[in-house]
Amino acid sequence: MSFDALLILDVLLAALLLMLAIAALHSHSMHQSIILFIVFGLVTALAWARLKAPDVALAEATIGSGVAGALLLAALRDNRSGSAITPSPGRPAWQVLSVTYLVIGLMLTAAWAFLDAHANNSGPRLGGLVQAELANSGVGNPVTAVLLNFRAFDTLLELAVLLAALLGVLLLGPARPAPRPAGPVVTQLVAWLTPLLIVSAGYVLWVGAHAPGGAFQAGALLAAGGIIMRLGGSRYSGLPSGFWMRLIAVGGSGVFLFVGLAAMSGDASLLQYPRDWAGTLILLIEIFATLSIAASLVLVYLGGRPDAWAPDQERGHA
Amino acid sequence: MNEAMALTIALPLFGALAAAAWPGRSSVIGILSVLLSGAAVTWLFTLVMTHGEAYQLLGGWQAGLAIALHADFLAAVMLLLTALVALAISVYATCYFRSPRDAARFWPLWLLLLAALNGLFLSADLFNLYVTLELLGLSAVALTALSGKRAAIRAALRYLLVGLLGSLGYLAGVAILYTGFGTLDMQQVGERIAVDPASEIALILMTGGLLLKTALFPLHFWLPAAHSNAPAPVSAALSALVVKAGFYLVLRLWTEVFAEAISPQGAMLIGLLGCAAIIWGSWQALKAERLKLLAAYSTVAQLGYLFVGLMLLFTTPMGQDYELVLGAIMLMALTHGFAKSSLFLAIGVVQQRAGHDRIAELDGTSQRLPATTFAIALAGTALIGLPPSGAFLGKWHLLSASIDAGQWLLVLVMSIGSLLAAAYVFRVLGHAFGNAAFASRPVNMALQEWPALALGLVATLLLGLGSHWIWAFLEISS
Amino acid sequence: MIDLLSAALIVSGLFFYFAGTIGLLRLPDTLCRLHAVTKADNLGLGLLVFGLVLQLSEPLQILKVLLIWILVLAASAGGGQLIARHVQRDPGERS
Amino acid sequence: MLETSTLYGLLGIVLASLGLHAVILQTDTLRRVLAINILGVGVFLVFIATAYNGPDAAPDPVPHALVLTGIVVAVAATALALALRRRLESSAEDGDDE
Repeated sequence: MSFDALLILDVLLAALLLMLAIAALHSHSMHQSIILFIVFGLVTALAWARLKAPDVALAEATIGSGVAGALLLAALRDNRSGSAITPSPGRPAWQVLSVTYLVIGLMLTAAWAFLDAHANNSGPRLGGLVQAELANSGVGNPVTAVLLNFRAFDTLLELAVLLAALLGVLLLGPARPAPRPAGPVVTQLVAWLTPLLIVSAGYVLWVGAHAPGGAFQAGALLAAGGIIMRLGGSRYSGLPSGFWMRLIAVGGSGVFLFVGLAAMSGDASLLQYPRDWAGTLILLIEIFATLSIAASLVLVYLGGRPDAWAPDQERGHA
Repeated sequence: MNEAMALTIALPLFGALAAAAWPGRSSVIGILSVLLSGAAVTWLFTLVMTHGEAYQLLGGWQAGLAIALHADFLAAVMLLLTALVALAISVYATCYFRSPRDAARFWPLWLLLLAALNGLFLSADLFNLYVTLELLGLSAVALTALSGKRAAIRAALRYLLVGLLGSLGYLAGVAILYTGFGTLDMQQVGERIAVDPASEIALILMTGGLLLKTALFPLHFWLPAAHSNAPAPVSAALSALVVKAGFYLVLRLWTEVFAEAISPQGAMLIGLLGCAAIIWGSWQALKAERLKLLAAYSTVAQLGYLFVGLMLLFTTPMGQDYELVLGAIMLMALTHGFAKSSLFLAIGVVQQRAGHDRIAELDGTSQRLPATTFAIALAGTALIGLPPSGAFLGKWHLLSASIDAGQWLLVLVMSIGSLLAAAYVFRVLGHAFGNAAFASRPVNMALQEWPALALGLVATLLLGLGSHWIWAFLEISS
Repeated sequence: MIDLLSAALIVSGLFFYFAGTIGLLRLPDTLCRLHAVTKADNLGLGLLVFGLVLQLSEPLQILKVLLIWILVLAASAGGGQLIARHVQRDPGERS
Repeated sequence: MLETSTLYGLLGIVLASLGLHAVILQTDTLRRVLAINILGVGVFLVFIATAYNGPDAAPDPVPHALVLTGIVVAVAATALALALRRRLESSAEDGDDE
């Protein structure tokens, strides 16, 4: 395949993404907007794959488009069952105009700066360092090496971000009521897909050490299993209750932090794994992170505290 | 030394996880974690004071590849402020959130917020700072919504969207910087910054995003609702610490990363916005009918002083004057941190006792809640900048630096701001000391009253009388 | 020879996709569109998959492609059924 | 000369601008959340475009890892925003306005 043929594909993808973004942002029906956003996410995953970022493509398809799309669709249902949709008042013309000019100005400046920076600097950047140290990281996939070793501190804090969001969602009230039971075809499909998703999550987790994949993609796949079970009419999406649920939710960052602190002996810093153990420790952290991510994503999809849980707490507020 | 840095972040994080896993024990776990991480901060602080800056590459990888932690004097001071204010807020919170349900909701998020703050003060990596910003933002939003009241939820939602916009602006700047310079390490980026398009647009995007989070006028529109509708301990943390974190990052980026790329016009612009913030915030505080709203607008105004200081920093030549201004900024930030948390905690006591916080109906508070009223008076003294508060010295140095630089507008604005502050503080005190029947019965609330009092005392007496060490240390370290 | 056969299968698969898409755009109501899309796309996908299988040599890769085929079939059957049920419940959304 | 990474980098900037424009001007919460997500994708595109080193060389894995982190943070924030919105909608029914 010649270089030019691929560039045509690039231009087409870019145009498609632009159209989808504009349509998603300005479509008249919110439902349509969300569907377009999900499509936008999937096409973005294609763009990631085209830019040789398969890890990101997997994450975008499962999390950025899949889980986020499911969240948005569920939120739209709140709208229908709840209060009437308030017709959104338009902004005065001067605001629209000034914001538009401002944003266009910012966009052109940023584009100019990007072109300038891009033209003047094209080297391996940090990629060279990663390649040089990859053999010492314990894993063969450079992205996993960055996520769980070189920049593991980012990932630890990121799990904390997910936990903060989960705690926030839980304190906001009980979960949505379970959907009405689905028909036989869907129920069968769910019964059939769920084990498959669990197996593929395990595969993606395992393969992440040396090929695209890892804890986040695996966690999202597991979460997809939970979300599908919920759509099939399952009340708790297969999650355990009470103490075990809480333990799974904090387990990812807990094990991560514990390993990071335990590594800190002698001259070693936080998260400085012993070299021989790095691969094993990373796998251990990833297993717990996968479970935490999956549980957190399913819980935020349920939209709050599932009602039968946590009997020590009062139900509802208002 | 390096253990101390790691522990200041790891301890509150560990506490948060434990408190989330055992909600029934969350108060005990919470207090314990705050004490332990306070001890780690104190340890780190003494180490920085005796041995100088601490620097560590996490994971033992080389610079650039690893995330670096860096504790200099400024970071150590901010950590200490956070630890002390957090301790007072935590003691207060054990009484404020009495029901186990509320406590179980408060503590894990509060500890996550502390971990994010400590991480933000220590991190020397541009992307890692983004993650700490998001952790800070999301936990702060969740805490704002804690009461579940409609106004609080609405404020929290807006706070979240604004915060996300701010952090994505910051992240866009980081993306441009990585395109241009190929690294995320603050020190390495700082060495490569030049007057070129990438540096300039990154400066605009990152500063703009952070100003949105720091609520500098006219980007403050979200702050009064969020700060005034959160539960009292959360308001105290938001006003005293969370907005400071945004300012801290701006200060850090401007002095350490973008110093080469900042034009005098840019510094002027920030200074003018600071002036507008002082006038507008003070005026709105004067007009406010509720105490919490007054305190929130006062935060808008006080942030203005910090940015006026930032402008002076970039118009004063390096040397002793530079350190005077830097010390003044730090002192203003510290004083405001202690005073505003004291004020919000005290308002919380008044609100719980009286059932409202309408200023016009506060008469008689001083008889029922003498300690709390005294705390409000102390905090007010510091907000106005009367001697012997720390803000007095801070403002004094800012004023003399403005006079030296011939910036008469700043002198005028700061004087007007102080007068307005005096007006809004005395308006509150006038009512509080007024004689009238106070509807509620006197209750011994020592554990809830003394944190505010202690913070107020630190703001007025300790920082005012003992602040010379800041300059002494800045001179030694330069 | 194999290349030719595989190309023929892929091209005819693409034709069915094209037909399905036209049906989606042109047919008057939801059920008809659903009919066009699911039927034509399933056939198109099958042809595409067999065309690709002819190009592959490793058994594991062949297995993966076949797995994709089965999964897409199951998903489109489930999805199509869901949409149809939805239309049955809310006849207002027929068009 | 137009090349792949420049194209996607510029596309990222345009998408981010579209998102920024919509998040400021739209009034519906759901649409604002959507706009924030598109703004995020735009920023991520700049990172990934920078990481691309041409069709033959391996890309820089560091921005890939950063974007993975960013995607998870974005979905966490989206979830919190939607939960807040749901609470706001349900309390509108009860009419417990202060």
